[in-house]
Amino acid sequence: MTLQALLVIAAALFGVGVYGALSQQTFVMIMMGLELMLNGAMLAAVAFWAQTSGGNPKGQLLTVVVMVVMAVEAAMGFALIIGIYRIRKADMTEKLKRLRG
Amino acid sequence: MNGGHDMDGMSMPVGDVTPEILLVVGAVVVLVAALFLRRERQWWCPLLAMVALASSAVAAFAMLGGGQSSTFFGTYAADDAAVWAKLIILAITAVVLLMSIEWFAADARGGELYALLLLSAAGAIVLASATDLMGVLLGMLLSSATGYVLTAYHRADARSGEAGIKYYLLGALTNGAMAYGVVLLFGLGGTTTLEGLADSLIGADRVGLIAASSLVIVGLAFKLGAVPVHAWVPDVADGAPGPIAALVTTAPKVGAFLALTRVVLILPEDALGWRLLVAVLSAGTMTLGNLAALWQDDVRRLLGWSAVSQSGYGLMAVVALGRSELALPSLLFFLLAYAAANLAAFGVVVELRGRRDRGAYAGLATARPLLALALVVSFLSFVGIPPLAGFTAKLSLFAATIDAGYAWLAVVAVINSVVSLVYYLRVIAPAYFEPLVAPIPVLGQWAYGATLFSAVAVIALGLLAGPFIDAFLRADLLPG
Amino acid sequence: MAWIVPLVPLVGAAAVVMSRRRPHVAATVAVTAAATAAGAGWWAAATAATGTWRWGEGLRLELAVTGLAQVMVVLVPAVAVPVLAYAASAMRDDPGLVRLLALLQVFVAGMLQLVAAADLLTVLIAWEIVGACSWGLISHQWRDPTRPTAALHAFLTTRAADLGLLAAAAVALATTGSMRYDTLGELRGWPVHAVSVGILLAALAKSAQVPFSPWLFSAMAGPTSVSALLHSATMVAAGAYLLARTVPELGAAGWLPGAVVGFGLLSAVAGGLVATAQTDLKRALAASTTAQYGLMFVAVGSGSVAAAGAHLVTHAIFKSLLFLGAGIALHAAGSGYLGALRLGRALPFAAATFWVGALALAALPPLGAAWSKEEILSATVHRGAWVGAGVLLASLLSALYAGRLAVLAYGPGEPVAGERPTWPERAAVGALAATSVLLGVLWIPALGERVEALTGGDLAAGAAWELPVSLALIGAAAVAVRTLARRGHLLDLALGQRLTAFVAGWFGLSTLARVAVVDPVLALSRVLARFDDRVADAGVRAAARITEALSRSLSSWGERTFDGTVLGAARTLKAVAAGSWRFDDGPVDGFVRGTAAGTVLLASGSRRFDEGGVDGTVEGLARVTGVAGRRARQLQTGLSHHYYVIVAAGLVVAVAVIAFGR
Amino acid sequence: MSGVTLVDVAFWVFGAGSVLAAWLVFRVDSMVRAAYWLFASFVGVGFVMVLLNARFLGLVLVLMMAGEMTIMAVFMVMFMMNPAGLNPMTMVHQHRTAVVAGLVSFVALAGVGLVSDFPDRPVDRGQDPTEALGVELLGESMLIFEIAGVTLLATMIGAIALASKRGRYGDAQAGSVAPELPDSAPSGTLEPAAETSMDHSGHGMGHG
Amino acid sequence: MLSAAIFVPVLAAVLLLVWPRLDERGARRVALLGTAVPLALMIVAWLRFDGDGGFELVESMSWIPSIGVSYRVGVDGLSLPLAAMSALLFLVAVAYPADLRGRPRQYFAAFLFLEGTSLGLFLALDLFLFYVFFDLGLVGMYFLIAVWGHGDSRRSALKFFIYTWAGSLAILLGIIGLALSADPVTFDMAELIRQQPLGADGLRAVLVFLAFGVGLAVKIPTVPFHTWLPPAHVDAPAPASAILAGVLLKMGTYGVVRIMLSMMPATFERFALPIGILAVVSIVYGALVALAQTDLKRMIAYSSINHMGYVILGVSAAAAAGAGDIDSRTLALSGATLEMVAHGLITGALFLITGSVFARGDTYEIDHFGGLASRAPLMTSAILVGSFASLGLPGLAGFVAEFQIFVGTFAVEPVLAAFGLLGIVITAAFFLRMVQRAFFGALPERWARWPDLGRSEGVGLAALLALVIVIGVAPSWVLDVIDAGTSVIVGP
Repeated sequence: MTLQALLVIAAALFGVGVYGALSQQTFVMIMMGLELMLNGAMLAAVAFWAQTSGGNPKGQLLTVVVMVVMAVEAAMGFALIIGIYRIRKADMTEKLKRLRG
Repeated sequence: MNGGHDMDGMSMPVGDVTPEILLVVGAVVVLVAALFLRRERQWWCPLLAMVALASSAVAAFAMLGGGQSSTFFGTYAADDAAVWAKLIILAITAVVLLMSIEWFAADARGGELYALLLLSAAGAIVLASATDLMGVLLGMLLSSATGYVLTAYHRADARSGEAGIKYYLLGALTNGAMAYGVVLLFGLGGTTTLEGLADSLIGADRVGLIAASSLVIVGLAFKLGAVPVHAWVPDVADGAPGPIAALVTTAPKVGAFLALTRVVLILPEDALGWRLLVAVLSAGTMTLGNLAALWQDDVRRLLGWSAVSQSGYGLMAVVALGRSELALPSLLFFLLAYAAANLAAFGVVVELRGRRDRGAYAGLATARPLLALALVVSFLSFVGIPPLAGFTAKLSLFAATIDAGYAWLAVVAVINSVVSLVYYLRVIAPAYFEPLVAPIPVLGQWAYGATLFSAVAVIALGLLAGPFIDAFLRADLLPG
Repeated sequence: MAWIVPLVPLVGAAAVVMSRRRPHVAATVAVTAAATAAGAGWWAAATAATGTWRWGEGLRLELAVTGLAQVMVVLVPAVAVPVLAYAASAMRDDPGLVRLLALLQVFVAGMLQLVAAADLLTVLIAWEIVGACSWGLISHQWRDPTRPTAALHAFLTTRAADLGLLAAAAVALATTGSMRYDTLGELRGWPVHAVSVGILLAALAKSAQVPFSPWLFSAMAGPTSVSALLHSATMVAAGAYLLARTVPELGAAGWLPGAVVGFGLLSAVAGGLVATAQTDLKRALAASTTAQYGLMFVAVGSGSVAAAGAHLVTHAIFKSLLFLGAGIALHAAGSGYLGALRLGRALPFAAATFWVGALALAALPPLGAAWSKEEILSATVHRGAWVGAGVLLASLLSALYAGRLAVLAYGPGEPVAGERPTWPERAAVGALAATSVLLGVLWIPALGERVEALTGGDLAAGAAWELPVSLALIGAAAVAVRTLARRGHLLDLALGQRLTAFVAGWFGLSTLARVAVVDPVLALSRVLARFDDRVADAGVRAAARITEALSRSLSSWGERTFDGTVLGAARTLKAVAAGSWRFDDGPVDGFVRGTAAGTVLLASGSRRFDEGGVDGTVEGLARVTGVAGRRARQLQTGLSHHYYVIVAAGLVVAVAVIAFGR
Repeated sequence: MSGVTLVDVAFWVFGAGSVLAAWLVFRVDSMVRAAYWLFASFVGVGFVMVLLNARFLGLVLVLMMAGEMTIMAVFMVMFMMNPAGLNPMTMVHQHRTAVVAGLVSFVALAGVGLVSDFPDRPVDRGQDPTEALGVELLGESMLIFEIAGVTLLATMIGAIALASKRGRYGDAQAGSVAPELPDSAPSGTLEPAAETSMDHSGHGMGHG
Repeated sequence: MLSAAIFVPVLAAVLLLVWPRLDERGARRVALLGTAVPLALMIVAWLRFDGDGGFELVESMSWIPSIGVSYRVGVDGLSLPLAAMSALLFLVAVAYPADLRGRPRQYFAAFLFLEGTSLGLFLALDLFLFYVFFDLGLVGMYFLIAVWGHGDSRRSALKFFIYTWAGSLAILLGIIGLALSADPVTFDMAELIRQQPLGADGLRAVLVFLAFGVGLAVKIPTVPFHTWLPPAHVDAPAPASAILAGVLLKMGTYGVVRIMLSMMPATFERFALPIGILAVVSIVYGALVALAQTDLKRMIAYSSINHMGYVILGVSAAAAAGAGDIDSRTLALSGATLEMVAHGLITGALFLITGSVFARGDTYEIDHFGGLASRAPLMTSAILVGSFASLGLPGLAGFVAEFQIFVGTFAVEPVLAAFGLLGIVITAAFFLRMVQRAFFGALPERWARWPDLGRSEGVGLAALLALVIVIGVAPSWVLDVIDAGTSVIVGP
């Protein structure tokens, strides 16, 4: 359970998240990709807290903050998706291209 | 008011965050009041919100030149730069609030709206004042979250929703990236306070620093509307409710610029080419913004792209940070000038009930001479025609950049300014040179007043730049 | 105080303009003013008046009535008196009479300043004013479009050469700090040559010497009174006068006298030939003017300012006399064609005066003109035998054409029922003829010193053979004229029409000037104007093309490279993660394809825009920028996932910059 | 660390598991399944946190994500009125670019982890991390904590304002538009003509 | 007092804008008053001017002290004649009849605003202030051309604005570069002239010089930066053309003398020869292109390019410190300055006349006219005086200036001067050709009712042309003032 191993796993989670965010069509799936990116960030934060910061509690707090980011983004995402679905029946990026140029 | 590291007493220097507290309290009060007020009494909400903004501004003003700058154990700044940013943000929010009264008159959710406006201001303020990476992250989040909602606030308007979701998608992605960057910085430096990092990052591993700093800088670029995370700006300017478009392209930028200056100051310059990166972002942002605005026939999108390009100019100050003593003053003055001009420009659009087609501005000078004048003043300020505020801002930006040895960037900015003149004139021309074809309905007196106030501010700031530049020159900036 | 001299006719001009409603009064005023000017000139000459006018720091205009100026300040207004009187009478029905009189006054004023000037700047100013007045006078009958064109020709020819004087003045001031005649001697090195060339150029053109002579023909487009003044004491006289004043000072330019003699001799002979061949009375007189001033040049070049000055005076009198006579003939016959005049019987008084002038032109003693010509001959003989021979040839020619003109114009012939001269006209020619005769006093040897004093030069001692030879030549000329007249070939000279026409037309000099100078300049200007309308655009257009080609190749390059990278990476990945998922082998991803297609489309569209485009720099620049602008907007596809790609790509760039941009 | 301990085995199981689960989020063909794989991935990370002695954080994470994933699943099934939330679906675009981006970010960040020289200051095992967190929250970083709270408050207000079906005075949708311009649709003219068809022609996830 | 000259017109402009009930006559009266006051003030300033070197009548006020910016105005021998000429030209232009397109208040307000900025520019003693007025002038002129112009006026106005503004931004960079080189940072002209913060060499000096050079070359304009000028002139209303040629172009040449020559003479000396060559190219090229024009206004516009070439030639001669003595160089610089004044008066008058022609004939095509002299002797006289003055006839103002320029240049670069002389001949050719084609010859039937100059036209033109003659005959009163300024600039 070395730092390197932890960071590789965190990077893998982040990378999968990036892939998802870029490749998915539906908003909900994109959100999942975004959450996975944050998941990787959280893992890295805890890993750093445990291995390089000498147990600085700010590391834990950072993890909490990332969690807050995750929660807020999820809530906002859902609210916005509901809103757009109500009026445009749109659930994927391809359907929203009125604003362009 | 002393921020001693006295853990036992647990006495928190709450006084240092009075403006923020007033805002949050104000938001709650507005919400609660909205709950209990009958519909015809809902006008209390904007009034209360205004009171909150005003009191917060008074509290912030009292902190000017306080001398003591770090508070809450190094996680928060009470330096002059932060206070000025607060004042600018509060002023922006107040103007936007005035514009909102009539624009949202038909909307029943006034309480939420004004509460969110206050919270949005709080978010931008946190962004401007945080000296802890977590604070920066949360400031981004608070400012973004309120921004998404406000952008999508017209629930029955397809554009509004689309703008909101695009704003959100980009914001969420960059927030994720930035979070990882912050985590990496924590890993490298063992702490999240900028003060601590400024020491511990010296000699830190270069590879890690490269990844972390580019993630964080690009993350902050989102709020600035800078390349490569600029795509939301025109969409929000286009789709969001008029006053909100003015707010979202203005207030968070103030916070984000301050945050960016604080962050880049802790990056070891010998290991990182952050200065060049910011310069490249600056050049790219202004160029892309101007080029894309060039053929816009939609005035609101045009304003959006112009907001992008203006961010590029602002980044010039960041490039000069630490190399020219004019860097911070020019940045603050630029923000002030930009905010005034941007509010005036959007204010005209708002007062014209969101009129967007360039051709539909025909005859504006005949029908609404003062509005047309406000439009001209704000546009010419964007372009940098003296003696408007935008000119002094550009002059000091150019001076700072040249002083810092980045003359090429100033040249790029000059070329861009010339390009930008074209599209601004493309709007001004019909307003002045074409006859009125149809009556031009307007929104109402509050928005009108707010617009004219902003336009007057553009002129006044240009003529009375001296005291401001002086004050900004004296301002301190953490982590110094 | 010497400024009074040019001021008098100037005031006269103003008075003439003020009395424009009553032409009679105007005429009287004009003549009186000229007479007053002559009086003022006399006074100035007598008191050797000087005057200065401060111009600016280190620059002042100076007048000094010394040397030859003493004669000229009297001569110029004196000649103007009869000319003005004649003009007022001859043009009495012309609505532009007042303008003509006023302009003639200004003309005289300019000439007075010119002759009284003591430095190059003052002379330059007067010089140009005289030139401009000549333009106005020649185009007096402006309703006829050919006359202003002729005026322009005359003006441009002289003005082009005038720049020589401007340059001379500038060089003199720049090198010695002064433009006075008497400091010209301080010049050394290249400046002295530059000044000499400049002055010579200006003088040649003003005095209508070869190769500038043809402008005098254009000047014939003006009224006869104008010609009378212009050829005698003003304008054309200026060249010879200036040389008379400056050549002695420019001793450091050793080549100058020779050049002056050369050009003078050439003009004297060529002008004589032209005058002999001409079939138009006024033109023939004009050519004779060139020839006579050629003789004065020869005198100046030979070092005898006195002879030149004396000839200047005598020539002024008889030439104005001849022109006025020609004007009367013109009035009577309606044309100046020499074949249709022979007014001797119709207008006996005019004929008599004209004959006096012609004999003076032929230099028949004891007329004053003969004396001055003899003095020139004496001076040139000292200079060299070939010069003397040239002068003799020129005298022969002048006698020949003088006789020819007199016979053809006022010889005995059928009376024509034309207009008779009025009394002022008769008075004018009468006075001039009388003066011409009176000038015979010059033959009195005792007056030689007086002439030397008045002209500021020395007279050369004449050789005994000169006068008889001259007389013999005149006799020969008379015989020739008589013979030709008997045979009826006095008009066409029996030389063949083409040859006479060629000679009479100044040997094609006019055409040469047009082909060699005017046409090329006009063509160049048109080419440049067309170039100018497109120039900036052409540059920008080229830039647009280059940008466009670049962007097109870039986009195709990008298509291949970006896609190739992606494809390659994908293949690798496919191998690594074999089987776990299927890979999309379809067409390239929308974004890449869209961008590529968009840029290609734009490139072709912008080319079309370009080719049908408009002129001008800003438009051109805007076109380049505009193409870029449209392309930039293509990035904003409206699709969020494309924005994600932009962010990702931007991050990669950011990492690269921050890593390598230290 | 010498030798392979039980902790190491557990770490690799959970770590690799969470990555695999993350991967499967985008490979399964229904959204609900995807949601549960996402939850699984978070659980994996939560356990790794526990292994790293951050028990409290791990627990919070798992609990929070459990809630969120439930909402997500419900959301998809109920709100989108898509009983086929379980229906097969692979809806991807710009796949190749996405793969490249994912790989590049993985390689880059993993590279940072492997190559970079981080300080070596492991946490003191004797310390109670939860208590330390508490002290931090109420001490030095109290402001951060408060800001987080305000952020959550703002999120709640905003989410309700956006999503609630009914407003205070009836339909929340009513009146929630830009001020009207006399001539045309709200906010002016300039509507791209070809665009309206996109809104209502459903392709992709079936609805209705 | 000088500030009043700047701000009275501006205030009058504001008054016009906010007084909606004012009719055309009232607006004209306000405008006349607003332009007469600065002229009176400039006359007073002229009388109070000592000419003992240095700046006089200085008024200053702190503006942005921390970066050395302040509001400073004052005059010296260079700026006083230019400002006075501008004030006169503005009065005449405002009084001149024009097609107001039903917007009299705005028209006069634009003029007054432009006057304020123009005077401000010449009187400014602070680079910041200088730039402020420099740009504001563009804005005013843009509106004047775009709204009250004819033909394709909006495009021409746009081209004018963008092109010249690009130039002015280059100047801005130069100003910043210069101000930053001073220690402490200052925009004070007098201080910068004293310090001369940039030496002859060094990349920075060259770059700053180039920035100024390019920017001012656009404004002047010299070949090849001139392409904005002809369309702007042709499409502008005549009074605006007069101001554009008479005042705005002078801003460029004034900047060359005031900034490039005074603040960086060492660098200028290095570049004196190439700049002189550029000037000669402008002279000859402008004249040749003018010769080919068939459009009256375009022809005069190109003649402006030609005349600005003389100015630059004189300045470059004055800059060549190594090659000429002080007297010649002072002479050249005084000549260049006087040429600015003379050209303002002469070309201003000529453009005003073209306005009268256009108002009567609705075209600028020279060949559409002919024989106008019989119907309009006053107009013919005016254009004759103007033409002769422009082609450099002695006794008129242009000659005095051009003579001094050539004297100075012959002392420094005789070859250049000789080439420059060519322009004079060509100028004579095209002006007189124009006069005889449009005003001489037979009168076409369609112009049988061509009216002569009216009173408001005649008085203004008479004032300008009378001054042209007065300066031409007795230049010392102007030259003494000018010399007071130029001798300081050229002096050791």
